[in-house]
Amino acid sequence: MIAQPELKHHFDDAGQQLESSTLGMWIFLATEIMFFGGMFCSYTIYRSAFPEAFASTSHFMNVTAGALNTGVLICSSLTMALAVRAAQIGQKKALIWLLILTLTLGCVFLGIKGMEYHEKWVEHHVPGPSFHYEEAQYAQNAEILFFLYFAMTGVHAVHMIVGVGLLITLIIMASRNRFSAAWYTPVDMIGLYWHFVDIVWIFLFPLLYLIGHTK
Amino acid sequence: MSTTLLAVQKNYLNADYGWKSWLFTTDHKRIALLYLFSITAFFFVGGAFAVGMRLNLLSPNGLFGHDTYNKLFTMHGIIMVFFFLVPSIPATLGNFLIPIMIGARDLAFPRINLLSWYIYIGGGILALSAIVRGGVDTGWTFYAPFSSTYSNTHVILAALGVFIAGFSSILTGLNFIVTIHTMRCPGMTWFRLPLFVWGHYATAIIQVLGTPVLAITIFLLGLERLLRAGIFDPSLGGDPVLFQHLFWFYSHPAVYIMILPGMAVINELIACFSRKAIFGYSFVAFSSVAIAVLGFLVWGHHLFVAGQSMYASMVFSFISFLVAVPSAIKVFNWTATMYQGSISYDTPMLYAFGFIGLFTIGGLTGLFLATMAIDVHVTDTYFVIAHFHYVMVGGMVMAYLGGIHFWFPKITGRLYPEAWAKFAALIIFVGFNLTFFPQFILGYLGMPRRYATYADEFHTLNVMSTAGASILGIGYLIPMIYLTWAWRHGPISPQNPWHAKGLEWEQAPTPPPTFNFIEPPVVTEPAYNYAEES
Amino acid sequence: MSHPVVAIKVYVGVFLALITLTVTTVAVSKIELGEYNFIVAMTIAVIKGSLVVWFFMHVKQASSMTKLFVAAGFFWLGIMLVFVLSDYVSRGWLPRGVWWHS
Amino acid sequence: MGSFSIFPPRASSTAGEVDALYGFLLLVGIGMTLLIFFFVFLFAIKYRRKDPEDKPKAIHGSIPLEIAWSVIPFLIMLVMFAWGTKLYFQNYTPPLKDTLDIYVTGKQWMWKVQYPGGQREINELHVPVGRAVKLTLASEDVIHSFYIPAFRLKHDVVPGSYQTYWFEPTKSGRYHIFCAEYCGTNHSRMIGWVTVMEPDRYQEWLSGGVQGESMADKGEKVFEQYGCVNCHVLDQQGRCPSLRNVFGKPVQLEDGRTVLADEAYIRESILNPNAKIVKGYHRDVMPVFQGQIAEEPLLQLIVYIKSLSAK
Repeated sequence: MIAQPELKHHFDDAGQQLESSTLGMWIFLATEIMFFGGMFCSYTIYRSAFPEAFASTSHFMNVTAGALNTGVLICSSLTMALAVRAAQIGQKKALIWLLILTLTLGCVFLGIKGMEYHEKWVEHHVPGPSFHYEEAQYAQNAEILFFLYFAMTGVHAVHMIVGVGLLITLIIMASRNRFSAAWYTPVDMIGLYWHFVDIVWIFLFPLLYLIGHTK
Repeated sequence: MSTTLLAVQKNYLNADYGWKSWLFTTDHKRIALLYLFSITAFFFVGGAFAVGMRLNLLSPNGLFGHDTYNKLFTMHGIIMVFFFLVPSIPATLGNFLIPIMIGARDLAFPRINLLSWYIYIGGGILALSAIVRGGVDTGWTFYAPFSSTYSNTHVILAALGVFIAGFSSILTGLNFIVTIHTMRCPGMTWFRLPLFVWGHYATAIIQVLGTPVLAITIFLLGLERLLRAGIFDPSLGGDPVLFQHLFWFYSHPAVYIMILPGMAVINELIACFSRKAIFGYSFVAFSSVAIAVLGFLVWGHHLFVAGQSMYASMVFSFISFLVAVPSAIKVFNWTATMYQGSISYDTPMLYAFGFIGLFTIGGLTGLFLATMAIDVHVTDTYFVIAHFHYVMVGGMVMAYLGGIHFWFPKITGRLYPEAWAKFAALIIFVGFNLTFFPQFILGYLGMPRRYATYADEFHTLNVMSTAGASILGIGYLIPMIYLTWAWRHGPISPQNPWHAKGLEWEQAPTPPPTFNFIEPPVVTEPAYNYAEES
Repeated sequence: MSHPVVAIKVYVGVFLALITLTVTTVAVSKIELGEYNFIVAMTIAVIKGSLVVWFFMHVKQASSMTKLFVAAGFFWLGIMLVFVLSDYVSRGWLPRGVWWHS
Repeated sequence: MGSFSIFPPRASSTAGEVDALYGFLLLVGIGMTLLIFFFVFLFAIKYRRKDPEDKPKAIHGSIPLEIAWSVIPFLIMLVMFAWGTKLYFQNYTPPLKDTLDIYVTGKQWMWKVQYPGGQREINELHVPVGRAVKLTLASEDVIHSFYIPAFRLKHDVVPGSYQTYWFEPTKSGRYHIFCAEYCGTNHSRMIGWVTVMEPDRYQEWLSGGVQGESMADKGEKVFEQYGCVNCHVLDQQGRCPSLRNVFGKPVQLEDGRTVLADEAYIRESILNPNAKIVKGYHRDVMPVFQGQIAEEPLLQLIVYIKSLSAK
């Protein structure tokens, strides 16, 4: 067996180690699905209970920002996928640049998100005592949607922030030559995480921004 | 290998000394001990609250007043459920034994294993600080809108504690699943696994898929309380029944997180002390998985009187009966395992007998609660309390104590005093039944749960229950004392004091070295090969 | 041991598909289709999500055990949605026959 | 303390039925427990270890046995399921016959009871023997549960909605009312008494109190006070539907559905009028009354609307 500095003592070989990491990561993502699932479930219940109120809120959502953010995240998923590929074939320089690109796109997403939150704050669409809604007859039910909007996008944004932290770690590790074509598991795993966060947004975007937009 | 030789051998306990070697260890066995000590501490904290409750109920007018009592049962529930029952067997015995049983050197993610203990302690400290700062009075179920709007106790702090502890449970489950999938030693096929491992695998599935839903539910509840806006309080336009759906989506399967590891332990005890292979191995193995999966489809039986649609209730009731079948299969198979066995009455086996008896009663009374018309009458009464204490305390805690005694020599390298242990097992059994059996009657008579004061006609049965609780309390203290003593002063254990089968007894030294085995183990025979067939 | 290296053009192809679908979903949301707006939006989201899972997350090349856990995650989400909804959908039902009052 | 019993008093038509089902379950439960105990004891004694070197032969299992002890318990459980479900539906759906409707509002920590005749009580409920009584339960704050052990019935009282159940008292006497869902500090003091009386005594009791306005009369005042009367012109199709002969009948909705106009529907239509629009009418015409009207006047309003539908 070739000496493998990254093989932990309790594994027999690198294959077993990678298989464990991949399986572990996917189980973690299954956990994440259920974590977001509780909010998707609440969303489903209230949307079917108050379809008009929910439709009316979509007029106060910044669809341009949402769509732009969708595009940004899809781009970052591409760069992340390419980063994993670069790691796979041992292209250190490409790996670092693709990770930096992913990181930048992640920050752009958070910036746009922050701008949207600020908009909501100015418009008194943050649930709580100062909440105010233009269409009074929907005020109470619209507040529930905005509650879910902030809960869902907020938890998503926290995941993004964690992702940004992880990317920075990866960039540092990559620049210290920690990865090789033989061992790049962290890039692979954090890639999975990043794509997952992208998928959550792929569902949040139509649910929160587009539903009932024609009405 | 002779015992004298083993005594001087390096093992996981004497490999290293000093507090750092414990607090920064990644050895699953040391982490299991960290869990063992912290869980025992929480057990006695939760137990102290139970003592307070039973004292209060000595008089129909209550001794401590309403607010105090409400806090007592809430803290008892939160501590016992989230900080004792859920982690108990998996995090201690499971953590210690699963890698050894499958012939691995450690869990797949040792650092995550340590992290999960720190998370558990973090959650525990928050929950305890909620107690110190005055307590919580929502009941462990945190029902909205009471918890989100009306209670003015430290709900957020306690909820945050539970939220955080949940991640510890998720990480433990994740670690187990991966370990069991990828770390089995050569020859250890799925159907050669000890049933202990199967039980923990099923448990881990629930931990991984159920716990995040609890976390998000509590998160939404906390947000509603903080913002005074939200989704569960009807005065804010929300639906409180939705909270119950989301809460029980985790908390019913959580009941199986608590009992499946207990069942897992019982398999090992019955097989060893009957010297028989478990009757119907594959049925017992798959019944664990069946319980884990079906257990996710029955939560609505907590909502029969809560305003849930009658048709949904009907479906949930039906599946609740269905989930009783795999539990029944287990009990029947354990009984059949004893047939033509060679049965000894060592302490762990006494606990196994206790488990079968009490779990049978707990399980059968579960059928009463699945029957909708009966549930309407007895839900939220002492019938429910008695039922789940028969399962949780009569089942789970009996199995836990049985397991602790069985593997005590393995963990410590020493033997416990058998006579004291038998005596304690008897006291616990008697005390338990005296405490909880009267509560079935109280429940059918109509005494609601969470009552600080009660009608006079319930007095006699409550006094009986409190009397039983004092016996039970002493019963739990005795093992605490002699096991602590035996840890230092007990006679040195031989390699395999029970002549048990399994890698942990046959191939790993007692106590095991840091990497569990001296030679990498290879498995060539099925589990429980007591008859030594080839 | 590791998953095989995927050609860049596959990634770029998936990326273009994702962007096209995003544009489509925004465009469709401006057209009045009644209930179908929701169905179209969700179908597109599911397709997009599946593309990411299948290609970017390499489930295509993953072991069957990994596939099983991916499926389990979504399956359990389905359990939660279906059973919770079953309550809300059937709450307004009128008791049909009243045979139980005989 | 009196005689010791494991059954609470039986005072409703359903109590006997629930006890019968309970008896069946006890029988099965005790039977199964004894069966398992018998075999555990038998094996434990008969096959006790006689020689430390015992090495019994392995028995790996038996498919017929596994099938038997899966299928037989399951079949017994099917009986429990069917029986329990029938009784549950029976208790939670109001009977076809005419019911005496009583309205209960729970709040921390008391039960407020209103009778159609306008009588009101706190923590007391009076009902006649032999008459089907239907309770409509509302809560002003948190979740409570209205539990009458002697009737073997309870239902959670969920804020924001109405819950109902019905019973037919069979034996006069005084029985406990408990709150069975934890509701805060004085949860265990949120108790009361239900008094079951012979029908003639009941009439006496009803007329005995101070004779005030009936619930419907009070409801009519609420109807005027909130200005409902301006749009819901009786016997006339104005901007809003007429409310005469609406209650208890199916209503055609704008979106094609048909719903039954029961208490829950009327409640929703008052608090959140846009939820269900009657065919031929428009949304956003009626103001939202969510949070504007307390539970008790709301119940009176509903009783008034009920009274507009001739029996």
